[in-house]
Amino acid sequence: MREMHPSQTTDATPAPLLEVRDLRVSFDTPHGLVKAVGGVSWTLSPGETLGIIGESGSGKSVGLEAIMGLIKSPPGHVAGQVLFEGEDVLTMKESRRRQLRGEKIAMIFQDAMSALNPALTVGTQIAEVYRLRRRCSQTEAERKAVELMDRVKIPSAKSRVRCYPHEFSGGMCQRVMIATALALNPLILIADEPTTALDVTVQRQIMTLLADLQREDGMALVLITHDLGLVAETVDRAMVMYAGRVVESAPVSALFDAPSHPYTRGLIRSMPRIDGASGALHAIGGTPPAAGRMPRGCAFHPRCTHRIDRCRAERPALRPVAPRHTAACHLVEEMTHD
Amino acid sequence: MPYLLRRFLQSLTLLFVLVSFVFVVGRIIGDPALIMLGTSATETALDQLRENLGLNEPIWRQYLVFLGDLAQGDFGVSFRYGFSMMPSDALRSEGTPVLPIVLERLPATFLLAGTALVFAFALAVVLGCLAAMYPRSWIDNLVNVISLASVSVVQFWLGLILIIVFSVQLGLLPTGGYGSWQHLVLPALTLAARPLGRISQVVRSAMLDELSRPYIAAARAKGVPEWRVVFVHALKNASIPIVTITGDELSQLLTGAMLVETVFAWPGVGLLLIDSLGRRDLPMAQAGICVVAALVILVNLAVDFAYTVLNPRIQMDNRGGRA
Amino acid sequence: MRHTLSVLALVAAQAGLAQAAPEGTFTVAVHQEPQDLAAQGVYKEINAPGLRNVLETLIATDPETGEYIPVLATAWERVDDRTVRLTLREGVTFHDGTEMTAEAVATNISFIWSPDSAFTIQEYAGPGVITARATGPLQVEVSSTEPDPMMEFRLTLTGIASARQIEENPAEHFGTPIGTGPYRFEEWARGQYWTASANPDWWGLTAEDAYGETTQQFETLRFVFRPEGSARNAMVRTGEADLATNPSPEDCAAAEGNDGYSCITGPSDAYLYGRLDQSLHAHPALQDMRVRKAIFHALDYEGIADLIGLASVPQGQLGTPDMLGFNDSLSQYEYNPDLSRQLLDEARADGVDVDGLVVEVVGRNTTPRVGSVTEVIGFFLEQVGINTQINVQLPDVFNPRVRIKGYAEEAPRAMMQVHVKQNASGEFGTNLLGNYACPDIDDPSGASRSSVHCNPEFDEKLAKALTLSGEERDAALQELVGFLHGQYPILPLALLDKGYLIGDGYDFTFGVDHRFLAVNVTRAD
Amino acid sequence: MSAVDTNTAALPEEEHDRAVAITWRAYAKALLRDRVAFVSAVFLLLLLIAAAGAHLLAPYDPNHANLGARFVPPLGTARDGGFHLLGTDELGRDLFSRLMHGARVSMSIGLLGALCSGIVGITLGVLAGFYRGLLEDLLMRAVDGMMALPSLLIALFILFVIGPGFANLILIFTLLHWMVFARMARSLTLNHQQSTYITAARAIGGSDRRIILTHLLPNMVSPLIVLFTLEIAVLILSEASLSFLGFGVQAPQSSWGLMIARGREYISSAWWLVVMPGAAIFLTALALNLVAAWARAITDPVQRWRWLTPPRRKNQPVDHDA
Repeated sequence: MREMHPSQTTDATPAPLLEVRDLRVSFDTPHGLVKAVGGVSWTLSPGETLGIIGESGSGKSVGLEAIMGLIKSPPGHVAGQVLFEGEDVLTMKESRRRQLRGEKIAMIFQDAMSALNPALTVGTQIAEVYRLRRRCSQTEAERKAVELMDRVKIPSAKSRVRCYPHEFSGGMCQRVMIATALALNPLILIADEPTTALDVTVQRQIMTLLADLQREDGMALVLITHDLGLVAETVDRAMVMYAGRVVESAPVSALFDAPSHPYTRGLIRSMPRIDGASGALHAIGGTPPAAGRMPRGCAFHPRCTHRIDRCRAERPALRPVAPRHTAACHLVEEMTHD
Repeated sequence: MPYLLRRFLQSLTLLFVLVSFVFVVGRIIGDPALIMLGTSATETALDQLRENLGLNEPIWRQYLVFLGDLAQGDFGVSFRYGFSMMPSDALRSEGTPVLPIVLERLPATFLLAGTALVFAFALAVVLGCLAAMYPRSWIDNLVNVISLASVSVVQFWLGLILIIVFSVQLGLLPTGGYGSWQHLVLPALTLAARPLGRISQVVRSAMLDELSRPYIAAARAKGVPEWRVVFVHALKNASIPIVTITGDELSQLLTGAMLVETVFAWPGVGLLLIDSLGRRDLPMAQAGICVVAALVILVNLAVDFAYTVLNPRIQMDNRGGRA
Repeated sequence: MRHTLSVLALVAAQAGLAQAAPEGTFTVAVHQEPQDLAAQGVYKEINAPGLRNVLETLIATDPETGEYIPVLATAWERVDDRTVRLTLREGVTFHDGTEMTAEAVATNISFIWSPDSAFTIQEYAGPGVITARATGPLQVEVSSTEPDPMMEFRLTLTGIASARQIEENPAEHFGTPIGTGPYRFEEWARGQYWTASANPDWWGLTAEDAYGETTQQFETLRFVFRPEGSARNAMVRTGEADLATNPSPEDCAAAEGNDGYSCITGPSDAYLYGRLDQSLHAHPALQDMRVRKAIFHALDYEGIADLIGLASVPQGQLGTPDMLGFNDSLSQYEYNPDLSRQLLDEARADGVDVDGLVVEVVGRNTTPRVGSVTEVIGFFLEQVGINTQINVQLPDVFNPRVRIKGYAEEAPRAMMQVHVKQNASGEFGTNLLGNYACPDIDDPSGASRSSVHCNPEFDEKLAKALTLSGEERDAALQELVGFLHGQYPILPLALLDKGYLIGDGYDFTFGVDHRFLAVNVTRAD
Repeated sequence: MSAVDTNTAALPEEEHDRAVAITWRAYAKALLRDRVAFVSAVFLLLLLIAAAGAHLLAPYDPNHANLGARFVPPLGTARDGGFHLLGTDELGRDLFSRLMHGARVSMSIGLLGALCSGIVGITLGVLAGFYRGLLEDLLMRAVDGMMALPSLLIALFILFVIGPGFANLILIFTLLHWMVFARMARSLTLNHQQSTYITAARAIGGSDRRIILTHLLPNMVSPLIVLFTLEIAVLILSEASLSFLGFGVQAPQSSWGLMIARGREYISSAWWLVVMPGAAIFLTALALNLVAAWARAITDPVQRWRWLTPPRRKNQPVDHDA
């Protein structure tokens, strides 16, 4: 068992565990090159919980897949730097990167049911990497699987370790996924919309489980979601993405109290209030741009209620709004004081 | 298992239909006496043969007798196999039961078809997987070329070309015959070409399908080595279409073996069948066809059994017919 | 190409030498699988190539002198014009251990020649029915119901097998030959090969007058069936086989410039003919001499011989100059399409239905290159304005059609049977009887059962000639051959040479009876 | 979810609509752009011309034997000065001319066989899909059953009984290949029957016949043409096999398969007699397969955008800041 990390305080600025610098991802398509992620930078400290928020197609998943080295080239092209403990993940050998995966960084996926191999038993899948890396026997691997299943609170693990995924419910599958991710005690767990496909009650259970596990192991968690509610409850710091770029980044309280980008605002306003306060839900007008049909200037301008002429011509850079709070809007000053 | 039971009964029905078809074609469309003696036989000889074969009985009774004999493994006797006399003369003697002769030839056909299939299957899986791993690479193009070529080439011609190159020109391998492993190489290669192309194509597309599924990304994300991702995770899930096409190809192989055996003088059922067709040996031809067709039906059945083993998700009772 | 003429071995010298133990396997690639291995099939090499190594005859023909030489019989004499008396060799045993007694031999002869057996050997049946009886422990009398000057010849065709098998297990007689020869039958793997192993008890190992070049036996003789000419060729080239039958002329030519194997050729007793329907049930146009003559002059015989390869153009008759009855004054029909056209025009002018005539050129598919030959004959006939139809048929379809009982059902018929025939008798007698004598419908198994020609006057003369012998016989047969030449009944297409491809490790001489005999194979030094 | 899918899945959707209006000109342009398919199509066209006009175009009479010019190798000149592109056979006949005439037989068997089995199969399949019920049930059972049988074997047996020959071959092929068409026609009918335009046609009181002929069939043409093309290839190969075994076309009529069978005798001395007709079969079947693959791709609404839009140039530099 790895040593527990001391819990993070806002004052401390420890060396980042993961640092992403100007990450760009694009794909060859028959329509030409399509940019999915365009210059994203962020850091993750040990034990921290980072939320990445955005609609589907905003590049949040692709960015994380790039970090994991899961983007195939061709057709994909990845540029920039991803430093894990100071080492660039993007340029390292595939074998080294594979070692990183599972061992240091693990990932769980949105639809656990389809992210589990239907042809292998859950036990095999949970302990697969453990068995490969630790070179242990079949029986030991199974014992490990049962242990992990117990940890993610799958009832009667021993008898179900040889079941196939289709014999599990959605929530249980997600637990299996999590158990799989935990097999090698990773430092970072990336959860890509871990609860989207689940019922509301099950969602809560899974999130609680993740929070518990994070507390126990002290691992850093990157939570990708379009569910602001989830972010509000779970994360330390949140990053909002739109059309492949970060539009706002802030500690979660700051983000909700003082959203500085019109898109963030829109998102927050379209969120049903947990306190049940009445008021109409405000949807953001229009649809996100299709990849490859990126508007000039600020990608959000066609949908922005605050847009000015400059938004059409010039893409805004991320600018600090407050300590550890940045936003990419030409009107960021006005927005903050709005 | 009701599904498998149903499939079994279906196969039996098919076999029954086939046997009836053989009867209809042999007895009603054709005149067995005429087939066996040739168009220039005399009426007396024809009459004698008809009498001997019971062809003067009403047709329904002939049919029952035919079915009854078949049920006992009696496909009739051959007046051609091992007789130097004219058939009409040979009728005076007893003739050779045909079924044992056909069965005697089966191992050779199995050896040929089995070798070809194992070779084609192993290579096709590797090639197909590689092609799926590296789409649009040279190996992907190779698989494409092989699979297109394999459905465009005439098998027996390929065999002849191999003979020209490897036997006549290079003198490396025997031109035909049966015995050592050298004899097996060329016919097996010839026979393997088609299944190689077809199976590798299916492996490729099935694997492409599987490799784009979320569980593959998940497996990669958790650090499973790529070879394991492809050959364990994806391949296991792609096995259903692969088994299906392999079953189909095995059926094809059994018939394809007929031509290949002819080209390479390989003493299997196919060679016997072609031979007996040439000698107008109706009982032998019937037995050969029934045995090969029964094998094909059996293979199809075996493929269905294989499904239940291969994929835990398959609910056999809800599954429709295979494509 | 090595032209090898067979030489009688100096066996006497060899007999004195110590016997080396049989060793090695000698593999022969033969062009077809036997239909059976019955003793009657010994009469024709193509029935079952190699069978003569297992089954022997009573007497044989020396290929060089044309004289009869002893095999299982040591002496023979004429009792009268219907009967020959033979003295059998002493101490000969069949491969099943039974003794070759006079009874056993008599049983064989009667069995094989009985019309009831209806064996294909009936094509060499004489004017009468042949039977035999034992007249002493080692003495057999063979007699025919009619005078038969060719009786000795017929005995050279008759394979002698175990009488016990014929009597007790006749069915096995067809698949498991039990003879007296230098090799005993081992196994017949259908579709693949048949094998025989050295017979340590062969009489020839000790007899002074045994046939063959050597008494050194191979441990195993193996006859592999390879219908593909190129396959047989490749087998010899690669050493897979030591000898291959029926090489193509191209194979032989290629062998010349090649190390490792060579081609041995020599004249054979086989010829290719085109037997034209012309009397019995024939199309009326073919009954007109001019039409037949037109057909005869329409063919380029040299081209055909060249096409077949290992063949030569005949001299206007179905035999070679060394045969009794050969008419040297004849020459081959001239290739003259203009003459043919002119003849046909004349016939047309006389109202002969030339344009309604469709000549069916039919070959048997076991005949080498028959597809090409029939096609080119069809082409030549079309060139002079005769309609043709080409057909290559399997023996089972073809054979019944060339027997007279098949003729009537197709009348009026206009068939040209393209066919290879062998004449081992060394004379024209059987040849004329089998091909030209008026067919007798009532005797479908008779000698002339496949004749196309019918002329009572000719038959009478032939019958008389067949009773003669020596010079008289020669003269009478010559006259008949000359007469037939002007009748245009059967086209002599080609005289076929015999060839073998043989690996360099061996020498082979053509032995008695034009057969492949392992005793004629010697190891080259 | 894989990255590529998430990011491009949305694209073809829009293109579908655009592609509906694709004209023949667009197809022609797409064909010109796909070099392989284009070459195949040109080859097939030339082959058809050669087969149809063999008697006019062939340099020699295919049956004219010339024993003085036997076994002239490809590109060789006979002693009499005649040039032979693909050489001559054992009778001195020009192989190229024989191939052209053989093409006529092989191609017409392929075309006629596919046409006959197509007509039978499509009729049955459409009726089954349209009226459903017992007819469909029985038909589909028959289809399943027949597909499970070894067709070449059955063909051999029937030909053995009824005798070989051109007409019998067509008959056999119809008998043994209609199922493929029936199966596809039925499933296409089922698909289309649920579409609005059929419902609309029904609503305005169109007769069954009218609906089938004017609404259903025209919408099924492209996949059926693809299948038809593939079947021609299959039948040409089957014919070759049957002729090779002696149960197909009979001499003096000649097909490619029969030519191989004959050339087999001279395989060690005149390889071209086996190689050339076999290569003709191979190239023809290959071309048919390639054209079919192209046609299938281009008429498939999910795939065709790929073919109808110009491809990105190779090695185009990736510019992330564009």
